[in-house]
Amino acid sequence: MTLALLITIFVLAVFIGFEIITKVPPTLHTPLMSGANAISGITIVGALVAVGTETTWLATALGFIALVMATVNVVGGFLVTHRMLAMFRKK
Amino acid sequence: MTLALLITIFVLAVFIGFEIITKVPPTLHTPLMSGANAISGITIVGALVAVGTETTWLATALGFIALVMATVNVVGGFLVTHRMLAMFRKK
Amino acid sequence: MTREMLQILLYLVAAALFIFGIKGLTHPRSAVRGNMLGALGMLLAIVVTLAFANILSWNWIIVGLAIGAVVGVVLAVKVQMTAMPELVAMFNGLGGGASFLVAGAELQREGGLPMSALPAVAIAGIIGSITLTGSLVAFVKLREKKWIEKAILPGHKFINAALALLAFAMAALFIWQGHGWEYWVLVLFALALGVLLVTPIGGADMPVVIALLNSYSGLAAAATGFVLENTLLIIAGSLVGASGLILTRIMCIAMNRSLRNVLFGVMAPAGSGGDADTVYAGKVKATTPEEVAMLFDTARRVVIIPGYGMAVAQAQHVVRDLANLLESRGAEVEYGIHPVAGRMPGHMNVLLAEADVPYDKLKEMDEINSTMEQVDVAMVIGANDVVNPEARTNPRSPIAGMPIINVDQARTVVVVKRSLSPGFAGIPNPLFAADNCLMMFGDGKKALVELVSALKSS
Amino acid sequence: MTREMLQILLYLVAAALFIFGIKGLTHPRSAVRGNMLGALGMLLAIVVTLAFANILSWNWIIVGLAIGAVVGVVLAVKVQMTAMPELVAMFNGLGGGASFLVAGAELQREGGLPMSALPAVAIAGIIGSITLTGSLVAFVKLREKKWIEKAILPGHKFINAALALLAFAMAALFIWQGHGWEYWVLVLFALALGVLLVTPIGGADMPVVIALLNSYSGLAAAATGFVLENTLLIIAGSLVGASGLILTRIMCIAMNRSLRNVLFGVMAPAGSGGDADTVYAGKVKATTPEEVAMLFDTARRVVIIPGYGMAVAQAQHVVRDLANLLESRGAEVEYGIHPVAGRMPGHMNVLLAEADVPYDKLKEMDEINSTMEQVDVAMVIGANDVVNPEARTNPRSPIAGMPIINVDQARTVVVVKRSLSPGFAGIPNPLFAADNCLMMFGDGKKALVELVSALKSS
Ligand SMILES: NC(=O)c1ccc[n+]([C@@H]2O[C@H](COP(=O)([O-])OP(=O)(O)OC[C@H]3O[C@@H](n4cnc5c(N)ncnc54)[C@H](OP(=O)(O)O)[C@@H]3O)[C@@H](O)[C@H]2O)c1
Ligand SMILES: NC(=O)c1ccc[n+]([C@@H]2O[C@H](COP(=O)([O-])OP(=O)(O)OC[C@H]3O[C@@H](n4cnc5c(N)ncnc54)[C@H](OP(=O)(O)O)[C@@H]3O)[C@@H](O)[C@H]2O)c1
Repeated sequence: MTLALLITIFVLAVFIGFEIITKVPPTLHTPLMSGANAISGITIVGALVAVGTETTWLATALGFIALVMATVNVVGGFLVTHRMLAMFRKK
Repeated sequence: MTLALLITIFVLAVFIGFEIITKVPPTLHTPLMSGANAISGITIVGALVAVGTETTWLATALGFIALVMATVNVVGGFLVTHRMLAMFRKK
Repeated sequence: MTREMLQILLYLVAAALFIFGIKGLTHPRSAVRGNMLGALGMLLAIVVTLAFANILSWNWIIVGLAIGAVVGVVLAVKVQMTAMPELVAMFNGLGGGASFLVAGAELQREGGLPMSALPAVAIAGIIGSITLTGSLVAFVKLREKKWIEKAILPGHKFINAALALLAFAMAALFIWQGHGWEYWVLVLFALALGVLLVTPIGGADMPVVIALLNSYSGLAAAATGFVLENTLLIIAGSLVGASGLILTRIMCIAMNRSLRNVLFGVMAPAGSGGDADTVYAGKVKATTPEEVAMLFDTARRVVIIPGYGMAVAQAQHVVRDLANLLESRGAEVEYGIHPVAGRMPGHMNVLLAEADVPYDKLKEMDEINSTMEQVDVAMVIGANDVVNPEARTNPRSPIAGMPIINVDQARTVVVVKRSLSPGFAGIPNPLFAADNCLMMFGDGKKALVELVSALKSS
Repeated sequence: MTREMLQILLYLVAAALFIFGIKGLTHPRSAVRGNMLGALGMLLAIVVTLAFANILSWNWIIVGLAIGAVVGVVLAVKVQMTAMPELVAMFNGLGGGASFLVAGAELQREGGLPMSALPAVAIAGIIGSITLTGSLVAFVKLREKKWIEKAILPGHKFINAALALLAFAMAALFIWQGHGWEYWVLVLFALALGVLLVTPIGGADMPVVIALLNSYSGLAAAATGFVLENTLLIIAGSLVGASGLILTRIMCIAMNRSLRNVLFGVMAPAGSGGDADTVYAGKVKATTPEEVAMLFDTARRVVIIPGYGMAVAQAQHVVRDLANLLESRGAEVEYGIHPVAGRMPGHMNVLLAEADVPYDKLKEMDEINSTMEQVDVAMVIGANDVVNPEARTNPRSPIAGMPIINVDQARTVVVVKRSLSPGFAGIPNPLFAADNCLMMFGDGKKALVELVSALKSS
């Protein structure tokens, strides 16, 4: 049951993803890509769990590398997007 | 867990519902309403289960009334929508 | 893959069909296909449900489906085009009714429901019941049964508030205790509430109310879905619930009404557009079919503006005859369709399509307005508010800001209606007193039949 | 309400923030707020996760978060505006890498994973790995490190197909057996595949590739979500996966490329636009900064069209100086921005904004084109394809149909570039041979500095 519900959630989210992107002016393509990229760093959540709760050293180590990578992705991603957008707004 | 997943599904579907309706030309308001109404007859699924699997007579009776009502809604709804749309298309 | 998993995934396919269906219905080109996709999704849902449930007895199922299908087909096929809005209202009510009955049936199930399901049962009960009776009242109002107007209770706002309070209290008790009787009392309260809420709302606002009730019936289905832990009911229900809300908003905007005012039956006080006597006094010029026929002798460009009165008089066929006649005499005839002429969106399009008026003769408001000054005769048939220049000129008018068809800018205007009584907005129309306006009083159909024979004999 | 339920509902709030965030990013007005909503959602996700998980040791978490945050901030703040696309590529690769590592970590968990989770692990492994190395190759290509071009293997298509086959076989074996070593071999294959797939793709197509890889990294996160049964990973991942796909499509359309051709590194054969020698022979007129300075003495309306060469030469500040100088001498100066000038969408806007060019001087293609005939001097700085009239005139050209800035319709055109070599599309540009066109050869920055001093001394 759970797996089927998760698949349902997946498909519905895909629909939303398709619907919310409509006409994007070309100047926003790069910031949009960059912002979405930061969101895809959500794996940070998985990495946190892996580092914090794993009991074998290998799993912890893998989780730790993943955590660093995902954090760079998230923090850097949102920040660089913000910088880009600030550029566009400057008058 | 299941309830929380169902709530997640509910919220995502609400998002989709909001997103898919954008600009609708006035002539399509009535058919859209009518078509959506037919879809809301999906309770027919619940009525079928109630009639087919309930073991008390009261539950079966309630289910039976619900089944008739929902079937009218579904069958009539899609058909009348089709008739309306056919009117608009006639050249 | 377990059976249950397969079922949920098949339900997901049906849900996707619903999504594509509703999406399709929002565009003229894809609307027919959208409706069919929705129907296909429903078929899939029914087949999957029957295939996966442990059906104990098929008899009642077959009988129920058969009765419902026959009634549905007959109603849908037999109905007059003009009666479609009320039919949709009725169907909608039935859907809402089915939801609270199914939730009730689950409650009677041997062994009962877990406590955690009770809130959903209560919600399905309240929303489903309000949808049922509210839609039926809307149905009666759209049929223009006047007796229902008399059913408005004095002080109905307080009664409604009290009833709503009682229903909520009952819902709380039921969620706490879980007895069946509490549910049915709750349902009774909600049924009464549905009647009382919709009765005071103006008949012309009914399309908005139906759109809103349609959204409710979706939410009721979603609540039932939580009771049954059925993903398809939840998805389809919330889809309809959300899209219905948006549609309600779009319709309000098109009619220049706020949802609040619709729901509380608020209309701007009738007098605020100017007093009928002062507006009309001594300035209205009545005319006869013969005079109008003479007018048409020289008219090269004619525009026909139909309104609610054409629907009431069922005059669409005569209108088409008139147009054909004029064209055969060399005039150019077009129709100016206001988006909210009549009592439902697209009302005029449906009627004129029924009378086989070619689709490309129906022009939208903006298109017609742009060339109105070159029109020789603007023929207004049973329309009133949608050609009221007050909307343009008087910012304090209840219809101020509503875009109208500017017939007052045509060379001559002929208005066909029975009297000087106002239209839906309840305000006088200075157009009728304008210099270039002639009133041809009479029932829409009768007056036009006379006009046609006058034209033929001239 | 159980803890688990509360967590899922809080995750749902974070998911809603992501949805609003991405939606916001698609409109200029709401973009900054959209990005902040996304960041807020991420913060909520992290806090909720830490609050609800049974964290055994905080040390590694704090160290990991700290390192990641510092590196992320430094990279994001220090990067040159022109280097942003490659930075995004790198971030994206890291996200994909994190996904396959988390899936791998789950696999090493004591007690192991249920068999039913293995397909998701395999998917996360493949997609995550391809995303990591593919993005890193894109990063290198965007930095214009030429050595990577040499890494294109002969017959790479067959090698890729073989590698993909091996990876899929390994995935099947892993799903069947569930051994850890199979997963890591699978990852190795996929890592290699990522390198080989992206290496042959033209550097100029990299923005599209990054958009696609961004979509992949979303899907990898969603797959990891299935491994962890984590709704937020699933929702956020599939949101990014789907919206990234759409964005990829939009970008392809804006560049008049098909995704297929991008992915398989297909470019129209360079010769098909006409042979460079015959196009240019004897018709190209070179000019000097002094001559151009004289030209500007009488020019009242000047339009500057920047292109990729301006980015390469980092000439944006000189361009601004030139524009200011011309304005101080009474000319009207505007910028004509082609949507795909440069190597990423919005490339020119970013550069010119960095040089403090006022935003309202940047005109879109259509706006500039409509008044091109009144332009005295059109100054093309390092642009080539986006001003190539072949797109309009030669239907067999590889850029046929791409809308261009019609500088050839200006009174005089001055083109600043180093040689007659072609731009991204690899085709000669008849503009350079046109009667009204003067070529000012040289590096963009150097040539403009000379022009500015020539203007000042005149
Ligand atoms: N389309 C929608 O979706 C919708 C929904 C809700 C509300 N509305 C509102 O309804 C109004 C529609 O405007 P409208 O101009 O079409 O209609 P209207 O303003 O309501 O006027 C209709 C006119 O038709 C005349 N009439 C009635 N029966 C007739 C008959 N048998 N023969 C000839 N005339 C007859 C009436 O005058 P007599 O009594 O003198 O004959 C009346 O003045 C707008 O205010 C709109 O906002 C529209
Ligand atoms: N914007 C995007 O998102 C994007 C993404 C992918 C692809 N593209 C494609 O890229 C192209 C963009 O067109 P474009 O006109 O901007 O560029 P282009 O057609 O690629 O031409 C750039 C020109 O700049 C010159 N250049 C290079 N370095 C220079 C320097 N240091 N100083 C002066 N000139 C220099 C080059 O000529 P020399 O070598 O003679 O100097 C070259 O011809 C389009 O074909 C577009 O489809 C765009």
